Amino acid sequence: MTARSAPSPSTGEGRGGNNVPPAIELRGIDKRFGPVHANRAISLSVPAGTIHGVVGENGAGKSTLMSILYGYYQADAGEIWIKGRRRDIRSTADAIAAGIGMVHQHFMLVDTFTVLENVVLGVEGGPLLRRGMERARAELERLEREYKLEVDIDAVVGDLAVGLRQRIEILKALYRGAEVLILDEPTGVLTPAEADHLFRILRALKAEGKTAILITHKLREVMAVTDNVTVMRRGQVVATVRTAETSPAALAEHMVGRKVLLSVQRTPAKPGREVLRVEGLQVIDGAGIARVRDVGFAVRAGEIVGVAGVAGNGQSELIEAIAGMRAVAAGRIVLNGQEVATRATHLTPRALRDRKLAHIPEDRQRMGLVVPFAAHDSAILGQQGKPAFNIGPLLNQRGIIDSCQHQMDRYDVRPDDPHLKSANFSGGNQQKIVLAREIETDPDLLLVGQPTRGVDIGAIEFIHRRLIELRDAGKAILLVSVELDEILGLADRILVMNEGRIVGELAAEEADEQKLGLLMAGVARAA
Amino acid sequence: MMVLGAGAQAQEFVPALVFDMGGKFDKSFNEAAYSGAQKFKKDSGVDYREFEVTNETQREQALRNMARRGATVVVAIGFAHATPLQVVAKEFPNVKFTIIDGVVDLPNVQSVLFKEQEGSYLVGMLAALTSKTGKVGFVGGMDIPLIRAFACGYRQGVVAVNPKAEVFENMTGTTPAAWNDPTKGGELARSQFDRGADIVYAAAGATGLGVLQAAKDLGKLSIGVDSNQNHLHPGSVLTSMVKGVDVAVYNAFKDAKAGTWKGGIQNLGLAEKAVGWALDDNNRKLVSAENEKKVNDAMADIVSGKVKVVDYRAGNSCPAK
Amino acid sequence: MARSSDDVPAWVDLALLPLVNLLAAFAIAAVVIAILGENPFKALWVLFYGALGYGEAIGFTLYYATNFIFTGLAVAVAFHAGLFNIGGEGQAYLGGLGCGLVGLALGGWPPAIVLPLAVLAAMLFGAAWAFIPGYLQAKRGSHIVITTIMFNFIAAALMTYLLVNVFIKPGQQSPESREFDPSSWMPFVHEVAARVGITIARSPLNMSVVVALVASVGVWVFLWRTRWGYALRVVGHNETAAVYGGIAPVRVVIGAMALSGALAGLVGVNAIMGDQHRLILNFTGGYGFVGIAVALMGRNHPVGICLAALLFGALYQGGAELSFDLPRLTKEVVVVIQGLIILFCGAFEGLFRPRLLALFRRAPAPAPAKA
Amino acid sequence: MGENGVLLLLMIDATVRVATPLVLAALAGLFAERSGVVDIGLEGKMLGASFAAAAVATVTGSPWLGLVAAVLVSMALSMVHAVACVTYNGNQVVSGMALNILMAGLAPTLAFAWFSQGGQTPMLGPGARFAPIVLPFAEALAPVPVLGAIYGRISGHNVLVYIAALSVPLVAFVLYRTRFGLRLRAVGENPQAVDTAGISVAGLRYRALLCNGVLCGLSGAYLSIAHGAGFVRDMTAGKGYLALAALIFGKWRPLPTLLACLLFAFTDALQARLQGAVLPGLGAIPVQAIQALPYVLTVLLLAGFVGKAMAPKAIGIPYVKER
Ligand SMILES: Nc1ncnc2c1ncn2[C@@H]1O[C@H](COP(=O)(O)OP(=O)(O)OP(=O)(O)O)[C@@H](O)[C@H]1O
Ligand SMILES: Nc1ncnc2c1ncn2[C@@H]1O[C@H](COP(=O)(O)OP(=O)(O)OP(=O)(O)O)[C@@H](O)[C@H]1O
Ligand SMILES: [Mg+2]
Ligand SMILES: [Mg+2]
Repeated sequence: MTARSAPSPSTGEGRGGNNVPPAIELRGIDKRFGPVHANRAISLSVPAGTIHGVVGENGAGKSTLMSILYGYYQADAGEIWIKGRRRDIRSTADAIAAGIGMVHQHFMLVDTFTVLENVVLGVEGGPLLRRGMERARAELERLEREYKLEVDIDAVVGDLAVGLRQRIEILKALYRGAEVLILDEPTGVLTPAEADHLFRILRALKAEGKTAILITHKLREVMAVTDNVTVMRRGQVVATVRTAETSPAALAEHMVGRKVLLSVQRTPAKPGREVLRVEGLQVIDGAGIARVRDVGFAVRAGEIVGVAGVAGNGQSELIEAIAGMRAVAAGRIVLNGQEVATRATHLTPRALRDRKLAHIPEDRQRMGLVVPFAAHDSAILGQQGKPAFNIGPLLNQRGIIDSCQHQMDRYDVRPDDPHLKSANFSGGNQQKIVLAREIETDPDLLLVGQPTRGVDIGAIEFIHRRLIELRDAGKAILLVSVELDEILGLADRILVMNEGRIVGELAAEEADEQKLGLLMAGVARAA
Repeated sequence: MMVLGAGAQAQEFVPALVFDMGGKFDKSFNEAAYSGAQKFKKDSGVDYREFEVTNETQREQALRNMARRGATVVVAIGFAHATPLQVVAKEFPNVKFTIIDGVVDLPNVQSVLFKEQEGSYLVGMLAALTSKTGKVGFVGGMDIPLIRAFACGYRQGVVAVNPKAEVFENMTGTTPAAWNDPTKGGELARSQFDRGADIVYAAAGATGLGVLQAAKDLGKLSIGVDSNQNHLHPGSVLTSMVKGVDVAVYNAFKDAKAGTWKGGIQNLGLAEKAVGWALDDNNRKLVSAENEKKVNDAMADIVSGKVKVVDYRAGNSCPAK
Repeated sequence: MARSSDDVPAWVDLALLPLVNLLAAFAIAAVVIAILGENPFKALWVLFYGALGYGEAIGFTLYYATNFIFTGLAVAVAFHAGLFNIGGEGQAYLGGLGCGLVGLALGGWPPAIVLPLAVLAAMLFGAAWAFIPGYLQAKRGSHIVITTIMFNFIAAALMTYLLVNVFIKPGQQSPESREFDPSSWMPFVHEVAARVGITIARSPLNMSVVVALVASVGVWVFLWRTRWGYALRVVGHNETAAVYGGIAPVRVVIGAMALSGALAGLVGVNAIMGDQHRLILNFTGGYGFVGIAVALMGRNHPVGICLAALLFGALYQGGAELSFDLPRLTKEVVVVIQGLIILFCGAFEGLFRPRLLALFRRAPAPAPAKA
Repeated sequence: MGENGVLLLLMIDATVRVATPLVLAALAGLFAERSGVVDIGLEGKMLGASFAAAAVATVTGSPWLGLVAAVLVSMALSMVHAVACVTYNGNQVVSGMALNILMAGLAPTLAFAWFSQGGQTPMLGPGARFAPIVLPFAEALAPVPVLGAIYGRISGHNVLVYIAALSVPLVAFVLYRTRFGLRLRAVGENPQAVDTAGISVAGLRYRALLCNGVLCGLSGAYLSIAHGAGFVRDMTAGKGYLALAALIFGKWRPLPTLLACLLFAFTDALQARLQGAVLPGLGAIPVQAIQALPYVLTVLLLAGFVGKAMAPKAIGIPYVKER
């Protein structure tokens, strides 16, 4: 089943005759984390001046492999060849010196620093900051212009939106003169427009003869920008193919080892009674900035209402306000016909849960789980007071573990061990744990934020199916996502948010990517 | 471990010493006890057992261990031993106990109290006689009755010489660290010097070292306590209020060995030469013959009963404010 | 036990490793002792025998261990809520005041009434003393480390004032209260045992040790088997997740500190009602500070805390015997040995860990972690 | 200048003297904690240093050699902390506590073994400790009103006071204006970011702890060979903890930390002068109430004005890449 059409990782070939040696060649890379065998004898060759895709389900070992190349982890066995020379990469400093740059899946930025400080960290150019910083500023401004990577150099990173933070990561790599740029799931946090912008940059780099390795779960992107693509599964390379000679369906099958439905099948919605009503809602954040402004809409039973928008336009605050986690500055929220939040009073998250609200948060690590807890303990977060999980004053330990085991089996969580630490599950599986927990409360209203961020296709298919099932069971769902595919595939009605306001509402049938894109960018305004 | 039974006691003479929390090298009354015991060891050739208490629970344990392991006479330093000794002394009626600074009313206990106020009165007088500013200071370790008695005697002495004199009084702290904080002691002394005092009396254990040092550094005078501390900074320590803990320990051991040890309460003062003021080569130049005479006269008056020095502890109040 | 590594037998992690570390500490201590001119083997034997060799020694060891269990649990509970309570010392002091007041006021009453009241008062006073820093942390963001340090000092000042000016027995120079009526004493274990016909050596060990064990089990149940403990741990690990999960961090923080203070306050029961039977100065003797090391060495788990408390109790008692029998090993040397043990068993825990774990990891297949 | 003015100047003087060891120790803690390593062991390191300083100054008669010894000992202790916490990922609080307890025992033990004076060193003579330095023109300016008095107060401290005063801007400069400072601030916030930027996290933390050792050594030396004249057991008397509190109070920044130290020192000086004060109508205030004043005041200030202290984000967490 391994389709090895083009660039073979075998040696020799790349160096024969007048051929340029591959920019990167990995041979027999092996890596274990305690009992986890993350990479098994991986060989991979990336020709110079190409964009190379790496795909694979969650936990396949993609990030690990790239971190080894970047010197962050040390391989247990194997060799790294760069431009035809074997290199010992013992630290990230070695990798940087070898011309490798990496944009990590979880950004490696110091939140309290300015953009400039983050970029120069490690390449300050002298023991005193002043001179180096001035030079860096000039150089950075040049890079920003050249690649259209605008960010305010003096902004504090903690205040910036994720899309901007990614630009900083790319700037960091470029500033260090990277010849090979590794991007680990860069588009997970970007809007389509931002993603397109990123790809333009990648193509520009390629035109300069630079090489890029792109890890992503989005096959569309693989097809659009890469020259070759490697598929990983369970720590192994299962295929390396020329992009031009493959299809999304074929890649997906390689990834999960079976056929995958890439789009969701669904019947038209049959909206029932109104479950959620939001009127004139205003939310102000800690810094006193209004993040949600005069927002009003309703969600009915049996329908999915999607909220589209570029990340950081108030969607998160909107969801958190409805979930009772943020104060309401003006307006009101009505749940099941009962007023639950106004400026004067608002129910606590706990009381809202008692009123059949469930919430799948957009950031599972920060909110959805308690990372160091055993899975079964994370699986009752928010439900710790539920009678089924308590016997008198005590927690019903057996019941909790059984329930978690049951959910793991039903939602195909792997490994299906409730005793394992939550941190030890891959992103997709963590998401399934949260999903299972929230859906199984049998809510009237389900708030869903970025349900498939960083989740592999197999899991996405599953999650989407569950959401549709839930809708069909007569639940009201409010879905926030920056993935237009997802919104278009799932939502029955679509609201578009821009700078805290709802700038448009479209029925599913009339929506398409272009219309949404314009609304999201704030250029158009729909009735 | 516990082979020493009652039988062994009869033949062997085993003196023992239990120190208070500050430890045997506190430059103060524990150390005085230590030097008394050392002197006894040197003079008699008999070694003694010792233990330094490090927490409250150990007091009773230490006293009992000493008794059980064959001590003939056990000297306990510090008032805090009174309550545990009350228990242990009853358990071992054949063992002789001496407590310094505390009272236990049992036949086999000898309670040695000192009239610190009398010695303090004399150094107070000397301070007032020597002071050029009419302002003198007192730095105590902790605000407890014992230290108040020092302070009160001192004040009485000062006022007796100069009724208009001002006495600054500071306590170091409220935790055991108060007895071991020379830095703070130095600062308190300096604060008093800043306010015009030119002589400061320290009754604060090792904290007092800082007081003496500060006086030395600023060219002022200090008064030491418990042991003769005149030698620490010759020419800067005006005098020391000596308290004969060393003598008491020495005597307890010696009497017990000689069979002349007696239970009961001893309240030792100037008359018994158990407290007093120190005059030696180190401070000779600081004390004029006239002042020396005045102080010695007062001493005679106190001994004769002509002058009464009030003990703060008797009525929880001090006549001199 | 939630904390053991996923892939080695629990006994390696929880028993073998600490033992190896303990041996390393003793090895260094032996060098120090040899330098001071004593026979290290003899010294270690005296230390060991003096701590556990005979009835009375065991009694003292357990008495000290009781104090450490209380302060260790106190630190651990706060720690699980993400709070670093350095104020155990002050809270214990106040706890002693609380039960002391009961002892003074209700002296003649039946023990069945006085003792529970004393325990309650100790917990209440300790809790109150921790409540204020907890409240300030939760509501005002005042850093708990500073406020609890400050509250230790304030407690010392308050107690000195009360003992010197209020409770002091008239005509006495020692700043201590009168003795409580014997009916209000926490019964000694040797007395209780004697009542049922068992003779054990006399020591300050009193029924507070039972309170300590009950508290240990209680803390375990509370933290890992109740929804309130669950809420507390969630707040400690991730406040955002707590808010998301319907938990109010403010209440949890205040509650956790109050509970922590209540546990520390129980030191008062052991020391005041159980041993001294009167209010005195400094009966806390640093137990509050050592409790930090006890909790962290015990990995903030009641079982670990009890074991660590036992170790420290043994060091306190054995150390006293050491300086008793080998005069060259002063009380300071004993402190050095204690420091070494904390250093090796606590801080250098990782020194042998990877090697030891590697040794045992190979053998069994990665078994699913057991609770 | 009236008598009150003079008293105020004298109190400022006292404040400076008491604040000096706190400032040095708090800045030492700043290096450690900014790098992400909790340092509750300031007390122990200070104690070790003050012993080393006094011992060497006694033997050699030179305060400078004493100072060097103090710094070396303190650095060595910092390295123990570093090995435990950085290399072996040990618990930072336990390591610090262990150092505190170890030194509380070791310093007097060594002192006893060395000098046989009961766990303390002999009192140092004038040549063996740092004497006050009279700044140039202090005498000449003395007659000038106000200015002379103020300058006279600035003059006349020992060298460590001036070092402490200079160390605040110096540390601020290092922290905010140098490469090392930038990396230090980064590693305490996000060690992964530092690591992926090609900088060794462990290397940085080791260097931070070396700086920590130097400053802590100065602080300890101040106690025994500058302000005091010899080592006495437990002579730090909680100053390490107080310095830590000042560091937190100052939100891990040099200047606010200095102010916190000055505040602690000032309230301390104040309480010394307030003891025995009589409140009209209430009579004499109990000494203990006045002694507790600095602590109460600190709590009130903390609750009233200071607001939430944001610690370096990575503090206390060992940096482990592979779980
Ligand atoms: N630092 C680590 N310590 C222990 N195990 C790890 C570590 N990093 C990754 N793993 C484990 O190694 C395996 C591979 O993880 P990796 O992050 O490389 O997967 P991935 O392909 O990048 O997945 P995803 O698509 O979710 O990002 C997973 O089982 C993961 O849990
Ligand atoms: N339905 C719920 N949803 C989310 N959290 C809950 C729920 N019920 C209880 N909890 C959480 O579990 C913990 C214990 O719940 P329980 O209802 O027993 O509290 P309680 O007995 O009312 O006590 P209190 O409200 O004073 O904390 C609380 O901290 C609460 O935050
Ligand atoms: Mg990954
Ligand atoms: Mg309830």
